Amino acid sequence: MDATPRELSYAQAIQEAMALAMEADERVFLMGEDIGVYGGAFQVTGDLVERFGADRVMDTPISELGGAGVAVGAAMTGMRPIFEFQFSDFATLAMEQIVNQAAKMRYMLGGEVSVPVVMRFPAGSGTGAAAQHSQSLEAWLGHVPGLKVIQPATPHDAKGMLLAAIEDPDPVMIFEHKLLYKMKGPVPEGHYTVPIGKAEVRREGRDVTVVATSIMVHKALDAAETLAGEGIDVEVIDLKTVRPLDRQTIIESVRKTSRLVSVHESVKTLGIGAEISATIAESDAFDYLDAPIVRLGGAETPIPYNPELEKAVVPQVPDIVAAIRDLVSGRR
Amino acid sequence: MDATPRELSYAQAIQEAMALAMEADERVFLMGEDIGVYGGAFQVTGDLVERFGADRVMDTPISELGGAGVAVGAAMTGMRPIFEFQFSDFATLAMEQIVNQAAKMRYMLGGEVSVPVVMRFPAGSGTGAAAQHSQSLEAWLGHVPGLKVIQPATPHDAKGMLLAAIEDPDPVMIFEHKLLYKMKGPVPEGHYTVPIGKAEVRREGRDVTVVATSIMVHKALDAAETLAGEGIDVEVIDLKTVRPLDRQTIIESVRKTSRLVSVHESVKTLGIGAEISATIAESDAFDYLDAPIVRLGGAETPIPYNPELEKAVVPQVPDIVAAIRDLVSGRR
Amino acid sequence: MGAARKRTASGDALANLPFAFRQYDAATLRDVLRKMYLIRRFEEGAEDSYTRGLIHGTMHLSIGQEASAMGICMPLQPADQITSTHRGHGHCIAKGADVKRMFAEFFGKTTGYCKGRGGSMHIADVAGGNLGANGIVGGGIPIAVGAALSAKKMKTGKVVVSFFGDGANNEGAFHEALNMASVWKLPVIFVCENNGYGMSTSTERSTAVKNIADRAVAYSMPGVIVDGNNFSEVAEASHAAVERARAGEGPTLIESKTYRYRGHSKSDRNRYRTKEEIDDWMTNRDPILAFETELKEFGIIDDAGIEAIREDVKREIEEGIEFAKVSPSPDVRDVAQFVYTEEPA
Amino acid sequence: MGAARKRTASGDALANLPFAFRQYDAATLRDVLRKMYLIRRFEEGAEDSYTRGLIHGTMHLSIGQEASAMGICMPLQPADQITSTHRGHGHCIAKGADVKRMFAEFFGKTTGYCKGRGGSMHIADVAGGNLGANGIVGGGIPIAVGAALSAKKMKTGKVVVSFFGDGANNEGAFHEALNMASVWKLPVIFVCENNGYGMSTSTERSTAVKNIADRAVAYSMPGVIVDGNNFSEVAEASHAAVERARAGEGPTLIESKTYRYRGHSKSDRNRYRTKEEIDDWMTNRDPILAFETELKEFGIIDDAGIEAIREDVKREIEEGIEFAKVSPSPDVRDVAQFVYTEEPA
Ligand SMILES: Cc1ncc(C[n+]2csc(CCOP(=O)(O)OP(=O)(O)O)c2C)c(N)n1
Ligand SMILES: Cc1ncc(C[n+]2csc(CCOP(=O)(O)OP(=O)(O)O)c2C)c(N)n1
Ligand SMILES: [Mg+2]
Ligand SMILES: [Mg+2]
Repeated sequence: MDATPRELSYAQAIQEAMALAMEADERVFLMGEDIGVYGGAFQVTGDLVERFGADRVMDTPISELGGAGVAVGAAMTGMRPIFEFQFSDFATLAMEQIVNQAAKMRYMLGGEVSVPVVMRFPAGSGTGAAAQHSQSLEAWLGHVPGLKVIQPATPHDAKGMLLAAIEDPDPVMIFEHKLLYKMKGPVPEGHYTVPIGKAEVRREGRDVTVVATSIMVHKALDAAETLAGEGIDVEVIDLKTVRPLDRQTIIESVRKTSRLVSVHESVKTLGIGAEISATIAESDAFDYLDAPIVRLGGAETPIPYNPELEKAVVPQVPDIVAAIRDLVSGRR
Repeated sequence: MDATPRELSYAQAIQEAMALAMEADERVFLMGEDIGVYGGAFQVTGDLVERFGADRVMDTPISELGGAGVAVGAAMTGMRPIFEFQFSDFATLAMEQIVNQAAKMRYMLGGEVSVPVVMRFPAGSGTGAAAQHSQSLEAWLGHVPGLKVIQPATPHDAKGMLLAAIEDPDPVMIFEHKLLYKMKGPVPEGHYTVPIGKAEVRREGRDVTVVATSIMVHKALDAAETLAGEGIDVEVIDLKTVRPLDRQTIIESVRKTSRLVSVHESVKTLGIGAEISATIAESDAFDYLDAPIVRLGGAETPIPYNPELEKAVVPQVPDIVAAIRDLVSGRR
Repeated sequence: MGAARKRTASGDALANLPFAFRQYDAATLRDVLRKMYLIRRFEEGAEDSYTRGLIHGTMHLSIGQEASAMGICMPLQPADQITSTHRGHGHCIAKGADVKRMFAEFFGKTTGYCKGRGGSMHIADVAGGNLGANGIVGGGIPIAVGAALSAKKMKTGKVVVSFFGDGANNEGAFHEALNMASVWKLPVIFVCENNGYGMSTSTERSTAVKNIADRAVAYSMPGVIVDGNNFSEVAEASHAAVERARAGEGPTLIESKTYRYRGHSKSDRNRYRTKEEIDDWMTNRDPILAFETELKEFGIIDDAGIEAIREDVKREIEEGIEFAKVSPSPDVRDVAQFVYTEEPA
Repeated sequence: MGAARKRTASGDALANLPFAFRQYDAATLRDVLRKMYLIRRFEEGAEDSYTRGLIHGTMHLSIGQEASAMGICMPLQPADQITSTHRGHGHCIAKGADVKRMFAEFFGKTTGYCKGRGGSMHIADVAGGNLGANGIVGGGIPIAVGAALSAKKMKTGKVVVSFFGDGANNEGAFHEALNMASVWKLPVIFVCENNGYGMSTSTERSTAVKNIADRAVAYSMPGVIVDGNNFSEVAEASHAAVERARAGEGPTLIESKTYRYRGHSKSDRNRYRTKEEIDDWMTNRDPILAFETELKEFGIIDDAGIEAIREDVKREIEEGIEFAKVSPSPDVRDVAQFVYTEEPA
């Protein structure tokens, strides 16, 4: 039943998911800054306004708080808005509506409403856009009950998880790494979903488990390739979802490999890696551990403008290789 | 040289620190909603407006984003504002100014400015104020390089750490648990500081280390008292600072006790406890661990209104006692 | 409400009557009085229950502002929606909620509108069109605009009212929401209940314009000022705004000038206003008293009729409190219910 | 700037002259032209360097808006302060920055104003009174109000200018900041450079009023509209606003209507406006051309003088780029420098 292999970019995959959802469900519509004729800052909405019209691909004023609130209100009253932040950094302006309203409304109202809003956050560094346009803030939202928070790493998952998000009755926050937008990969035609809350073993291995998020999945796979040449067999888990966290998949892997490394781009302190370490350290898998749990994450700095500095503050393939090598060789 | 023992409430201790700083330094002033004649929602500023006038105890309009931004701008240009959020939940409205501006300004401008702003956040549940007035959001700000984030647990530390914060050249965020405001304790007269970034062993013990934050320090000490009767010797560390984290004090303690429990009120997933677990799991102390690392934290729910439910979603003394007992007895 | 029928009377006599007395029949007008009493007695009952320790937390009473809530809700159909504020009991009752379930909510019971999860600050009645009070000043304003966007997209013909206070008008959310509502010509009515203070801070000290309604020009929408303690004036403005909204002509900003008798919340020392000011409003400008006087003047009710209403309301309040008392509390094991729509297995 | 001296001329002739020609002497006026060229050539140089891969990231060019930046900064003293935007190169130069250090910043070098940490979007010159461009639309507005609060509290006599775009006027930060500035009568001037679009979104589609300045009434401050491509008009409005601010009379909102020639940033397909529209502005309303024409008309400069300025500016730009090229890059080991004021040991 699978369609012929077909490659789309990550951005195209998202666009296709939105188009399919809008075709299938009149309640679905898009809101965001410059998502219409401009096509979105990263050309994710592209030409959708031409297909669906300005009523369903709505340019908003530059009003993140109000815009997010409008999306929340529309979602509470029967619509299924997909709200695009131009950069995830601007979520800082809308945390009130995301955290106090969208995440808690159903609970505060005793189950009398659902808030089926999807919010999309282009995130991450690597574009030379400096400290206010390069942040990775998924850990914040992962800390908030009532939200679901996902980070698809491939075009396939971007489409499938976005479709799952749109169909989800609760607010789903999607962090999309900007450097992934142009990455191509096989994407089935038509409708399919990839479940929210399920991690995936991208590469099986015996010696060490690497749990990676978003763009780091690819870097971890690259590192695993290198290390395979050295006889180190790395298992790579693509976390996919920050909340609810698929603890079971990680625990099972660590039971097998006895070693754990996590890697993400967001700042290390209080990042997803901390939660992964803590999950294992409090689980039965603790007893299987042969070595300390290593975390790789963003440096404890804002993202600098200078390109060399910018690269230095996020984990790169050689950093991952070195960390795993040290761990497996007992140097850690 | 220490003054005669004298008891003040936590709120009075904060007020005294602000008064001392305003007397000593003309640049220090207060901004916030209803901090003047009303005395602040929790009566922390109390009658300061009568002593210092409305120019130095400034009531702002209900404009958290703008107000925080004004404080940031004033701090960048020579003043030393102390900005009170009425509830920490409203920080959601000002994350832009806190995170994109205050935290990063010095870095983005290559060291050409400092932002000596202090922001105060009455936090936590237990007052029946429901989901939008009861959050504990310190983990978010702890994730942000450029900020310092503190949680004094006693009147003594509230005064001393606030004075340290006011003198600090960088932005310091203070989370004050609302249920602590009326708690009394010895507070020296006059000026003194308690260092930001230093945890304190509040109770020495051999069997297990408990790292607690804010109000949980007192609950942990209560639990330790109970457990002492059962022959379990608990070491209680008051973390005091979320960023920069005093990892050394925790590591040293765990080297000694071989067991670790963390306890905080904020939601468990991606809370401070995760960072504490991860810190030990990646450190040399890992090798000293005799048992999994246990975390106690807030439930994965918004804070409910009903008082029984409200109590159920944050760790209480019996929860701490039970967790430690299980851990020490090997049932975990 | 909504079920207003025109009174029959000769054209001339009618023209001199206040709007409400032209617009509504006697039964409707008596029901308005009853509801204004219901709001006041509800809040007094809640206050009393709070003092007795039956309700915890805090609450914000709208005593003195009843005409505003009632007047605004008059032209609303049951399917129309409102967003409300921390001071939202009156809005909730005016929109048609049952005081039983409101008390039950305040008592933290499963029979409450929010099943004990929300309390006073989140009182709602979604089925009745109240999308909820809000603990965040200004938080409900963009949500109302979103609801109005739904109405427009789904062509339901609904209008949405967003209540907020004078203090809220200095929040960025107010600005952003009003701008979008106007640009998109949405069926929403912004109702600023200006009671002179945001907590302790007077509008003079917080707001750079004299009237909140003066800000309407910044959004190219009508800005209407009404005496919020005059039911008829409020209702008239609301009817006009609702008509405009239903006709697809876009939003209106109504500023309803009123006053709250009680402190801001249960922890207010009332230092920012004088006893004289409070007394003046209570004695000379009480919205219920004023409406009663008018009703009597136009022969719609007599003292006995008023007494009967009061008795009836008293009984309803007592029953409501009793209902709340005997209702069950939620099971602590269900604390995670309603976090998500699909509960984890 | 600031060092403006009145020209000497007979009263009558003066009265008919545009403001700038009454206000400034010939040398100052020639320097204004030089600076407008400096801004334009700086941006062309930056654009060219970007195309050659010498600058990475993105940038927002203000080509076409030079008169606005220059006019506003004329009455400012070196100690006065500005906050700027993502489109902030012109503001930075107009406030007195050295293009060498600006280029160096764009090239990510330690000699840059931000030591390579900030780039175009955070270009600043704190010593020269530029508190920085800002990557957050509207982010600098409350900061400017805070700087003005400092000025008032410390009685420095400084005024602060906050530049922002038309798009920013729909942010909550705009609303909150203008309200506070007015309530507290702070010495701040809000300058909205309305170039017709926030990225691709025209003011008509985003903003519920015709003129941004119409929103000034919502904050009880003067709202002034000027042709932002007419240096003299801009300068005149700025002088008045600065005087008002220094006199303690509070803020002013100036709307400077202008146009940007280039796309929003380096990734703009320009689909939201026509080539004709762009051409019209470039050919018929260019601010530098218009100013040159006036200067010649009033005999302040001739073609040779203009040519000399152009050559001089060209040389300064070339030197600036060269300086940037040969400057050292930061050491990667210093990446954590400047996160805190006191570096961890
Ligand atoms: C965003 C936010 N800021 C502050 C508060 C605290 N607070 C609750 S009500 C209130 C005053 C609101 O004034 P107004 O809007 O005039 O409403 P009123 O209480 O007068 O009905 C304040 C400051 C809040 N709940 N939310
Ligand atoms: C808070 C925020 N939202 C969105 C953006 C993305 N963005 C950058 S510039 C811009 C347009 C700004 O328009 P305007 O204020 O008119 O300034 P102009 O670019 O026209 O100079 C947008 C949407 C941003 N940087 N910050
Ligand atoms: Mg009010
Ligand atoms: Mg613009």
